[in-house]
Amino acid sequence: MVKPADYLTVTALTQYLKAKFERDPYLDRVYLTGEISNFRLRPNAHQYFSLKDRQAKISAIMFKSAFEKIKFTPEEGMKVLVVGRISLYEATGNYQVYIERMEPDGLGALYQAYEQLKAKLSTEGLFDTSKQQLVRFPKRIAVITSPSGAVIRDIITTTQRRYPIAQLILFPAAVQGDGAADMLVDRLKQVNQQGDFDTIIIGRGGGSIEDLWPFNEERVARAIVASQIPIISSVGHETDTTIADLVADVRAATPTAAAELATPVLTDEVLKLQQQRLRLYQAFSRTLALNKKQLSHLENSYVLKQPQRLYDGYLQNVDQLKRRLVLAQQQRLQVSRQNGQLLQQRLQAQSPTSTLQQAQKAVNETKHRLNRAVEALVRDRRLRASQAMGALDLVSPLKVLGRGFAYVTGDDEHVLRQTADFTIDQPIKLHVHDGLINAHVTAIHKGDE
Amino acid sequence: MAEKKLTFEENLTQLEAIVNELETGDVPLEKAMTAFQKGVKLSQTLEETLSKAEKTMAKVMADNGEEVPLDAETQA
Amino acid sequence: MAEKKLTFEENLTQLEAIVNELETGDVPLEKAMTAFQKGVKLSQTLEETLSKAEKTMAKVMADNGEEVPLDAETQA
Amino acid sequence: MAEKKLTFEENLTQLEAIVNELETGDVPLEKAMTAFQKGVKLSQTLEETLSKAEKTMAKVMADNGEEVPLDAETQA
Amino acid sequence: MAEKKLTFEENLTQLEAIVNELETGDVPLEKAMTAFQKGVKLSQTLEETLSKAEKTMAKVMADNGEEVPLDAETQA
Amino acid sequence: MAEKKLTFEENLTQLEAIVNELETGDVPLEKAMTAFQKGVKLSQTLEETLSKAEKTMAKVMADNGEEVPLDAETQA
Amino acid sequence: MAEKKLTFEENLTQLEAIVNELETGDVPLEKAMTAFQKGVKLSQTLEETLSKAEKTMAKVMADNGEEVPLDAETQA
Repeated sequence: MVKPADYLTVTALTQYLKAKFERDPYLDRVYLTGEISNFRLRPNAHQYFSLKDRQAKISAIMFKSAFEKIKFTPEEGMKVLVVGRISLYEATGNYQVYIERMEPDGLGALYQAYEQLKAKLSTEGLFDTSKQQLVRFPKRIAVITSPSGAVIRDIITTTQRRYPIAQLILFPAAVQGDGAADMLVDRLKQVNQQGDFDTIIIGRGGGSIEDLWPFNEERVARAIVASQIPIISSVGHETDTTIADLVADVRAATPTAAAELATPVLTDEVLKLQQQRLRLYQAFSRTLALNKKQLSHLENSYVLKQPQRLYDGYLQNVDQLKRRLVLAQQQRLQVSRQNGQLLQQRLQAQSPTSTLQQAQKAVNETKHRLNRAVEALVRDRRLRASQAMGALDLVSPLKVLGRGFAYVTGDDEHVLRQTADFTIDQPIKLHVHDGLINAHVTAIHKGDE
Repeated sequence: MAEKKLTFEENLTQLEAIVNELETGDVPLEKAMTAFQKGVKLSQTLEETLSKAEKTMAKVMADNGEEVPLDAETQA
Repeated sequence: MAEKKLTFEENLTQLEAIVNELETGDVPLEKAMTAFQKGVKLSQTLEETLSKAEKTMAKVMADNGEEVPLDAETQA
Repeated sequence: MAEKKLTFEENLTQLEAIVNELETGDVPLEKAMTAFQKGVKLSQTLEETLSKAEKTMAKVMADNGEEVPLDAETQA
Repeated sequence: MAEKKLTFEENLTQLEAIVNELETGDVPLEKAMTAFQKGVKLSQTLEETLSKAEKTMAKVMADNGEEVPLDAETQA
Repeated sequence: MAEKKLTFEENLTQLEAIVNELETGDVPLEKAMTAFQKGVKLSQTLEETLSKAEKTMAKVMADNGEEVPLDAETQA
Repeated sequence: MAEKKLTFEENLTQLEAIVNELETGDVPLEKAMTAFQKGVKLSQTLEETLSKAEKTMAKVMADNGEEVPLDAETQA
């Protein structure tokens, strides 16, 4: 008996089965062909659908990253070639194909060729060659396309609406089928040889990849690159990208867009020119106004309007200095005069006049005293002398003579007192009170005798 | 003058340059004056060029190398 | 004189320098007088230049015809 | 004389110096007299310079034409 | 004489010295006389110097014209 | 003589000394006479000196002229 | 003689001495005579001296001018 523990879980079995798928080298890369079934486009998401043929059906998943790379829109019933791997989704137990690449079945060879050429040209750097600038105001535009159909009509209509002064020249060309590529190349060369065109529009309407194929030819691509005239390409619908579109200077989604790219709108341009003139006026007016304002700001400065303010202060200074000068000098003179007058007064007070008067008085007094002193002195002396002389007179021995006496002297005035003093014949003198008498001794008589 | 030899686009470019320069406001007065005069002249000339140009009919390059009018139907 | 060769802006800058210098008040009298005279002359020159420019503009506008000058003057 | 080459400010400074010196009262009389006379001369020179400046200015303004002088006189 | 070369202040100082000496009263007559004479002479010299200075000032003011002298005298 | 070199005061002092001596009365007559004569001579000298001084003063005042002396006398 | 060298006062004193001697009465005539004679002589001398002095005084005073001599004579 099998024990319950020996039973496999669903998960274990599923994991086992998944491992089998994963490890199988054939299922890792499968090239599968079939019709698309149950497709409903889920924008910007992973896509889930089925692939089937008459007998079988397989679930398919295409992740967002892979789906974004495909160049066509899948449709119900469309036969496709896919590359992918087979694996198992554990949650549902379904096995499915994980599609990496998908392309419509039957076009595969062209597609391959397209991819190969694109890779080659890309390696050459043709897509990176600098694009020529479109002429903004083309005079002549060459349109290389089919003379019939909507393309040329759209271009003509759009150009006439926008820029009717441009000359459109249609260079009719087959745009599909054998020989179309050669014709396109010839036309491109022709336009370039003619040389008097500003812009080339090359293109055709939408169609299958086979229809568009001439525009994927290398010759055409090289002719476009070689063109000296800027080229706008508009091939097929917006989703179709041809080599021509890649190498053209500008790609337009539609012929109308191509014409719009090729031409400006004439009325707009005229308006723009007028606007520019207006802007010129305005800009220059502003410049003038600004300069005027700056100038008038400067001119309004008081130093230009009231320049006297530049020296007003000076006027006052000078005036004040003048006043101070005069005042200082006057005070100076006044002080000097006062000093001088004061000294003069003091000098006058010291005038020697009074000194002189005093001196005069002193001299007079002294002189007076001198006189008086001398007089007194002389008087005194006279008094004394008079007294002495008076006294002498009183005691004068001559007074005895007055009474009749005389005394005798010899020649020598010596008084002769006694007889013995006399000699005979001796001359003698008799002194009387009033004179002198000369005599001779005639006899001598001694008294006792 | 040299101006006459310039293309419409070159003239237009000059005009645009002049307008831009003047609009910066940094242009010295005399230079601005000259630029202004030149700019006005250019804009007049260019406008005349555009408005005097004749309308054209689309043509087709015939096999013989001649440009012939397209049939009216195509142009309509 | 050399002045005629100076641009409007150079003259304006000179005038500005003179006005600024005078406004500081530190300029010696004689120098201030000379500066003042030069300043007045400069402002005359500048006004002439401006009025010439305005006339030129008016003339250009008149030649051109339209409403533009009115606009411009309103903004001036 | 050398005085004519001196600037207004130099003369003013000299006059100030003289006045200040005189105001100290320490200047000997004869020297004070000389200084005073020089001071008077200086003040005359200064006044002449100022009145010349005034005339120059008036002339400059008159030459300048209309509005400025009127303005100036009204404000003066 | 040498006196003429002396300044007003020197003369004033001399006069003061003389007056001071005289005021002490100790001066001998002859010396006092001499001193007094010299003093009188000095005061004449001073007077002359002052009156010359005053005349000069009056003249300067008269030449100068205006109210200043009057002012000054009122203030003096 | 040596006398001439003596000052007024010295002479006066001498004179006074003579007078004083004479006034004592003790002076011998002859000496007194001599002294007297000398005294007289001295007093003459003194008077001469004085009269010379007075003349000088008169002259000084006359020379000094009008106003100063008047001023001075009024104030003296 | 020695007398001449004597002063007036010495002479006077001698005279007085003679007078005194004589007044005693004890002097022999002869001596008295001599003394007296001497006295007379002395008094002559004195008189001379005095009168010379008086003349001198009178003359001096007369020369000098004034009232003094009259006074003196009145008093003499």
